[in-house]
Amino acid sequence: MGDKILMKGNEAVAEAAIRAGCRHYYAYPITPQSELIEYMARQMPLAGGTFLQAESEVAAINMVLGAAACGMRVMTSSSSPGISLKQEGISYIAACRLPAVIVNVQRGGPGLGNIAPMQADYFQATRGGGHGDYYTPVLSPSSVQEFADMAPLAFEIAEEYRTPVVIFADGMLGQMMEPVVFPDSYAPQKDPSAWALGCKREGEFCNHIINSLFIDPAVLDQKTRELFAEYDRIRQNEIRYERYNLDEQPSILVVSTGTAARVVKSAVDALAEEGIKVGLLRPITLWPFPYQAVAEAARGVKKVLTVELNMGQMEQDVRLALAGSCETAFVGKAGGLVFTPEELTEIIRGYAS
Amino acid sequence: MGDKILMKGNEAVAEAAIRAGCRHYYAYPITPQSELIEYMARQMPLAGGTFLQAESEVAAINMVLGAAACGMRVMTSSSSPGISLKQEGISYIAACRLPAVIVNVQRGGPGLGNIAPMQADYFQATRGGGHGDYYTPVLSPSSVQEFADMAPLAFEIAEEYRTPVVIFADGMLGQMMEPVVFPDSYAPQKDPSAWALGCKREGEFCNHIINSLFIDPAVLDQKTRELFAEYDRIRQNEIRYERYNLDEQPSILVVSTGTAARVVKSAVDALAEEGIKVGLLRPITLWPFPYQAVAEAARGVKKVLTVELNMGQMEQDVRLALAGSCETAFVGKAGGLVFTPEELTEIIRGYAS
Amino acid sequence: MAKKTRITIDEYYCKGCGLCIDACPKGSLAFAERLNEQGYHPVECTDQEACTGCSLCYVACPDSAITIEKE
Amino acid sequence: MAKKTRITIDEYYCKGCGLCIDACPKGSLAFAERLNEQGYHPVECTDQEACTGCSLCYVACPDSAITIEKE
Amino acid sequence: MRIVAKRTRGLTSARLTYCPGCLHGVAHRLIGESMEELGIIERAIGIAPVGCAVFAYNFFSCDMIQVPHGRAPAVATGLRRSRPDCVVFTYQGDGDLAAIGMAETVHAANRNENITVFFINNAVYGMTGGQMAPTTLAGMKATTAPYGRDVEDTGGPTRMCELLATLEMPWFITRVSLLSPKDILKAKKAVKKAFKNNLDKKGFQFVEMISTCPTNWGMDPLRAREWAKQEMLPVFPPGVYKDRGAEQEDAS
Amino acid sequence: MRIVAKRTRGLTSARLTYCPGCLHGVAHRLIGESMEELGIIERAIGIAPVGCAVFAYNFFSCDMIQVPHGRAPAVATGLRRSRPDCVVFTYQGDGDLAAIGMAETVHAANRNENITVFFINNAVYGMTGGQMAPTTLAGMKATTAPYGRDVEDTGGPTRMCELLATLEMPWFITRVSLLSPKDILKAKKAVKKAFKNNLDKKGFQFVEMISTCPTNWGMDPLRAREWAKQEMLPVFPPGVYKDRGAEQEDAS
Amino acid sequence: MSTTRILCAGFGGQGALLIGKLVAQAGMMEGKHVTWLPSYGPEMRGGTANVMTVVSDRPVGSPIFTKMDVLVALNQPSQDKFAPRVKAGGLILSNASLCTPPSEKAQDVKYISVPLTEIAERIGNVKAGNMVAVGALVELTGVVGPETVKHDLTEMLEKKNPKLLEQNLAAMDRGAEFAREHQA
Amino acid sequence: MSTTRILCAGFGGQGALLIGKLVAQAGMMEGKHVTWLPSYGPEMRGGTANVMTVVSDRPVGSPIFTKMDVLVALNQPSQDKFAPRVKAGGLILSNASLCTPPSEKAQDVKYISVPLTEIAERIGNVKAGNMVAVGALVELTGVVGPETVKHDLTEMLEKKNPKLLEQNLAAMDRGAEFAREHQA
Ligand SMILES: Cc1ncc(C[n+]2csc(CCOP(=O)(O)OP(=O)(O)O)c2C)c(N)n1
Ligand SMILES: Cc1ncc(C[n+]2csc(CCOP(=O)(O)OP(=O)(O)O)c2C)c(N)n1
Ligand code: SF4
Ligand code: SF4
Ligand code: SF4
Ligand code: SF4
Ligand code: SF4
Ligand code: SF4
Ligand SMILES: [Mg+2]
Ligand SMILES: [Mg+2]
Repeated sequence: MGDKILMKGNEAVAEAAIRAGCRHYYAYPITPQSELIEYMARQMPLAGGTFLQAESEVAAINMVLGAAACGMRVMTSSSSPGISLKQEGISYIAACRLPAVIVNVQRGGPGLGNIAPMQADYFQATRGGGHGDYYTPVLSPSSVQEFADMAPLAFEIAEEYRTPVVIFADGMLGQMMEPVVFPDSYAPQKDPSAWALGCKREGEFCNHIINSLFIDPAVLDQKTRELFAEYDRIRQNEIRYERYNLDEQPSILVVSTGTAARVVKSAVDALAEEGIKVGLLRPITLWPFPYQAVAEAARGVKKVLTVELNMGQMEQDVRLALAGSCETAFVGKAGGLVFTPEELTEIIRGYAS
Repeated sequence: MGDKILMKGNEAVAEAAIRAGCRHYYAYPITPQSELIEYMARQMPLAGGTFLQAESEVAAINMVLGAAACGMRVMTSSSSPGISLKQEGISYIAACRLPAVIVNVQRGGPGLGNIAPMQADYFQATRGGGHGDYYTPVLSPSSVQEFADMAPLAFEIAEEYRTPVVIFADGMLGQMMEPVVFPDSYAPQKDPSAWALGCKREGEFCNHIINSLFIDPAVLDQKTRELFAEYDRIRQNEIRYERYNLDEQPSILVVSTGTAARVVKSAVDALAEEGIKVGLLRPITLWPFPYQAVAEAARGVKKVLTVELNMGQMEQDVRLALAGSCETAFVGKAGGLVFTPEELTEIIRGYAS
Repeated sequence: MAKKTRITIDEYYCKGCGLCIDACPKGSLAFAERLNEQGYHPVECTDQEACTGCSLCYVACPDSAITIEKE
Repeated sequence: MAKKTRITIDEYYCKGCGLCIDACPKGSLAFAERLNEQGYHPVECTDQEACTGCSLCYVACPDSAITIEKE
Repeated sequence: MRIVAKRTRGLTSARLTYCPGCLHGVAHRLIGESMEELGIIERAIGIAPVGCAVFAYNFFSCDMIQVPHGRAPAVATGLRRSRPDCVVFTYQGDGDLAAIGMAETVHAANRNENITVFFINNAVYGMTGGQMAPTTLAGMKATTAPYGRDVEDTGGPTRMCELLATLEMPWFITRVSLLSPKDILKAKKAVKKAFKNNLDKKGFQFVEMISTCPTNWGMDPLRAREWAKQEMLPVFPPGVYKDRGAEQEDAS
Repeated sequence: MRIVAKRTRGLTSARLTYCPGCLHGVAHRLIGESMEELGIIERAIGIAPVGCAVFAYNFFSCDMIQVPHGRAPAVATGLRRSRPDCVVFTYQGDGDLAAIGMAETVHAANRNENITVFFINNAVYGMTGGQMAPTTLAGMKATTAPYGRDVEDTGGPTRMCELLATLEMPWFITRVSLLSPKDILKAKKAVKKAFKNNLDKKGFQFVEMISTCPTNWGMDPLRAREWAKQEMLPVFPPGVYKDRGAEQEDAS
Repeated sequence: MSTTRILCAGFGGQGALLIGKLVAQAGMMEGKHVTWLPSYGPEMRGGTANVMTVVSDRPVGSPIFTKMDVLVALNQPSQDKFAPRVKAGGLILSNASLCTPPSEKAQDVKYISVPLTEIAERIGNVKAGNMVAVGALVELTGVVGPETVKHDLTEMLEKKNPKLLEQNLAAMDRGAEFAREHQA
Repeated sequence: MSTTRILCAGFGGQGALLIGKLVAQAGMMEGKHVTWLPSYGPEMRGGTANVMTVVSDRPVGSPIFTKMDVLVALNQPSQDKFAPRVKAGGLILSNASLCTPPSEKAQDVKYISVPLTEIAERIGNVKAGNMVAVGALVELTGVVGPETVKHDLTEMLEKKNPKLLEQNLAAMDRGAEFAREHQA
């Protein structure tokens, strides 16, 4: 383990990606993500990798498609409006069964919105915002350390299941500094030579083809079912979440992720001091969502609160998890407002009494 | 009422839009939507309106943004990959509170997929596929007549609530011919002059500004809450669905929409002849989803089946509607395969027994 | 004595577009009466003797249906 | 006798960029000591007499802070 | 006393949000003045881009719309075809117009859409903090070209006037400088002519303005202007690149 | 008997899906032959566009990828920067390259990306059934220009070679015709040169090929070729528009 | 409940789609429920085109079907591909000019081979083969009245092309005659 | 539970962000949990910049806060805006060179006005005002040890700019001295 370094989330995730072997990065500037692209601009050439500022987000995601098709560890990053522009490309990458990592440092929306931290791209990220039947694993960090750790994790998942993976951050995680420690070693890349382009050998019979066009519906149906079989495998192996203050029976369960969950933790601690037992279940993978973990954590509680920095999106997953087994309520802020611990403490206290 | 005319869905919806006063149309060709753009190319100039083939779907949706900002009845159309490219623009139009109509003649996906009919853009359409907190009303036709009727309806909803509206069709509805009757008159356009651009009068104090940038999170929060207040109004007034064979207590409830629901009807009829009572609830608005109607229709049934032409998307809304009050199952086909009535009859029979 | 050449048109590929017929300076090519499995009248060489092996038909053919051999 | 002119710099708009000072052929403009509410040293006219009303300062000013009047 | 120069009615009373000495403000004034002088404030519709000028909807006193990054020419197309009686203009930075918006720019020009495009070239992404723009000069540093722009890797500075002038249809394409009062007075003429042409329904007007970004260039406003004169003008020479009006006159 | 001409190994044995007499097939053969002759089938990566050539991944015997409509140059950028040892080419129609893909085309050219772009100009959207393309001629009918293309409203035919040649960086820009055996033989040289330049890491190679669309033009293959000779070649004159290799030779 | 599912298929350009459309149009005029769904897209390129038409007394559920009552096969590949999907009691109307009768005939399926091209040639319009098929189809199935089809054709062509109309009507009649004479 | 929330604010260029960063860095070195969150984006243009720093014994929940223990106000608008949000028992450290003391002082809030610019000028680097503030801040709050900050500064500047390092260390000392002498 190295030393602790005080770093911005945007820079920490970039550094971690490079350390994890990412050598191809294509992106377009956008606030509050720009430190990420700028860090890559400085460091990637020093690591011998490719940094290129694309002419647009659409071009960037298609450059990613190209590099991914060659089996490279490739990353792109953007923020909400830019991520919307990448949806066609993400759908292609998913359909072509290619590994790639996409970082969304979310800002306020819809429209141009603002540059404050938000979680309003939850549906887009977790329900395959592009067209067609697909999902992408979605990793939601809650600290700069976790943000950094998710770069290697995202590559591992991307390669294991040949899928694009989304890191679901926000302006606050991108802009804030916290101490980070980088591990000494990273899992090696999975060998892509069985399918990647540019791997054809002299005299080899078969060329490699990357394609998402399957004109015969029966074939596309089959391909889709293969894709969904991988999704089942992801559901089995990759669901991640944190349980906080859940060991004793709480009266209220809060489900919250990312930046919002941090504030919830402060509130949970404050309420604990008042003797009010509130537990937090923090989904770390938003897709696949920890349905079962939420349902289990909800056993015996009076109410399940979903706290989000939006008008209510993850709360649908919470309701799907509970299937009516428990009362639920939603607590949210829109527009890039972030709860203060005091506010949230008061709100939760209101539900507890 | 006029005569019955045998028309393709793509042409019928275009004709209906023109009759309903749509005078601005911008789009980019894509199968299986192209007859729509081609019909507009022929007819719009004759109606004295603007037809323009944009250089891309991104350009098209932004031309729509411009025309909508001037208070014009404006439409665009595309198919799945093209709709993905429009997501940033749709998010802007929603955030700017502008009326516009977007037709998605869905095809098989993800990626380039194929051009067969599919319903795999359900999540994208119903969960605001673009970034940020917003929804769009989504109308799902099941016949060429209904497809045509939805053009004026979409404009009315768009104008009443100042929101983009999505018509959620598919390749089959676009390509098939059925008899259509056009009504003699259409609801007039709502006067947009209070907010539209180009309406400033000499000496008027205030210029009109269309904008979605609200740098202060508190202001964006406020704007978002105003938007969501309109969504509440839409939920109150605009939920539409069809109940089929639901008057007597069925043993199985099927929830299905669009092209899939047509096939379900054939199966329901076939099963009725066998004495098996199956009811169909067909959501016509997919957002807002008829949660309550589904819950009511499910009372007393053994099982609720959701039948979709995808790997399971609307089924989440069905589960949200039921909140665990009834057992559910999902029946789907991917890749653009369409159930035959016989297949579906057999599947449903299996659940009934 | 003329050099011997052989020209073969692979009916599997031929779509009966006629571009090779137009290209041939010797008029050695013509449509067959029959339809091939794609529903086209394939081209045949009606005069192997006249053919000089100039390859213009090959150059014109969009479906790479033509093979030309020389002695 | 010189034509009378008056030049006014609206401190609300001025950002102390100095482009007007550079533009003035008469050297009539200079930064004030104080900061305005935006935190800039606004420009002042130090020599209304010398000013010819040529308007070059106005032309240079990116913040449209300058008004020029003539008799 | 009679007023000979004062803040134009074409601008609102809002304080501009640009950095001190940023020439965006000069471009604003020229546009505002031209609208006022032509009497079109009431029939102009302006488009604010994404870029430092994103708040332009607060600054111009005509009707305004803020649009997605790079898509101003497409939105302008929708506007002008909806309201042919209005004068539609876009105000765009180099990132907006020449990077993400390249396709929209070329195609609106090719359609000779009856709109005026004001293109503020400051060789950098100002708003987002100094990243490389398509117009960034060879060797020039930017936060995403920290070792200086390597034209072999990232391309040369895009010259939009030259590129668009190869198209047959666009009406008027010109590049002006905002780097001295004299240049500004010339620029004013181009701005006004461009608006006038739109009033006469001539089609696509393109006015590129060579500007500065003191903040991201790390220079004070005066030095920035000098630097731009020395470094930018040779790469982006001012001039008229296409003028179908003049061509027609020549021919007659 | 020795074979003097036969189906190239650069193509697979799959039957092409193009209409009878469609010159897409000729373009395919030239590319396949050139790959075979240069011995690069094993190190070439081709990009199939969206368009009639969408199935090209089944036709070229090198590694292939099918990509989103218009984005081939961006994907090619990712490919060639990942595998500098490979020869990367795109195969694109006029809708793909000049409409939706305009920005990607211009920027890849400006970056002088080491890729070869084959641009098949048939003045129409073939695949989707005959809609207007950026290259559709003035007055020419298309399903979305049913009354003939009105250049005042929809713009003039986009000349990509001319447009790209204004950029400083791209290496080789040429337009060839596929409209007669003689032209095809010339075109072959351009194709091969373009590949060769990529092998030599010279950068961006652009080969526009004037082609036909008998189906959507409603003509038989021969008439289509004649029509294209008469109508298209004057608007899209074949020739070399930029050749930095030759420039360097000239200079030396 | 009477529902007729008709599949017409052939090479592009043989006019299979129009056969279906005329039947659907006539069905509609006779107050029936009808749907018409063509194959579309890139498979068209050089391949075969087909169309599924349903004419029914009640609203049509799926316009797509896998088994059909009637197959109109204008070429061999179409006959090969679709003949096995014709229901018992159904009908195959094939183009004698381009199809050879199937070696194994399904038990309960009528097979009639009409020399469409020859008949059309005799009328003086080689392209009217599909109209010959319409005449035969209507005669053999009664799915719609021949007069309704003729009425529609007349409305469509009367002004635009009276000569073509005349040929088409004649083609229908010859098709019907041939069918009557050669009923299997 | 000891948590200190510090807000530093001033005009862009006054170095408010660095004050927070040095404190956070030192806190980290001392094994504390720290967060540092700047204001960012277009509001920066010509406006004020501010940064929220939290130093705590336990993991930091929200790095955003509305009420703070310490305000370092480098200019008047910052003081005006944030002074009301300082908690009872808290501290306002303001830039005497640019701020006038608030007319209504909150009861339980210490207010100390340090002539940052003047002190910095005396040291020979007018830009070191923020370092004077760091010295005073650390002296008054003890949130981190001055030696830790100095150690970090030394690591940062020793090689790159020893002259600047010397000035910065002196500025910190002068700030601390001033604070000791003028404690409210
Ligand atoms: C889709 C999208 N991508 C990126 C951004 C972020 N962004 C905002 S402004 C800008 C560039 C501004 O540069 P330029 O157009 O040159 O204008 P300037 O600020 O220099 O005047 C970018 C990339 C965005 N808002 N939306
Ligand atoms: C994003 C997207 N938009 C539109 C389409 C539909 N589309 C497929 S091919 C094509 C145009 C093809 O024309 P061209 O590029 O000229 O190629 P050609 O078929 O003429 O060879 C279009 C618009 C698509 N598949 N994806
Ligand atoms: S090789 Fe030459 S002569 Fe022989 S058939 Fe071909 S074109 Fe004719
Ligand atoms: S050119 Fe080729 S495809 Fe065309 S007719 Fe001749 S052999 Fe057949
Ligand atoms: S008007 Fe002319 S002389 Fe007077 S202050 Fe301005 S620049 Fe100087
Ligand atoms: S040019 Fe304008 S903003 Fe700049 S200093 Fe002068 S008056 Fe102030
Ligand atoms: S960042 Fe640059 S372009 Fe933007 S306002 Fe500041 S100086 Fe002007
Ligand atoms: S549609 Fe046109 S371009 Fe496409 S294959 Fe057919 S002839 Fe060729
Ligand atoms: Mg710029
Ligand atoms: Mg084309």
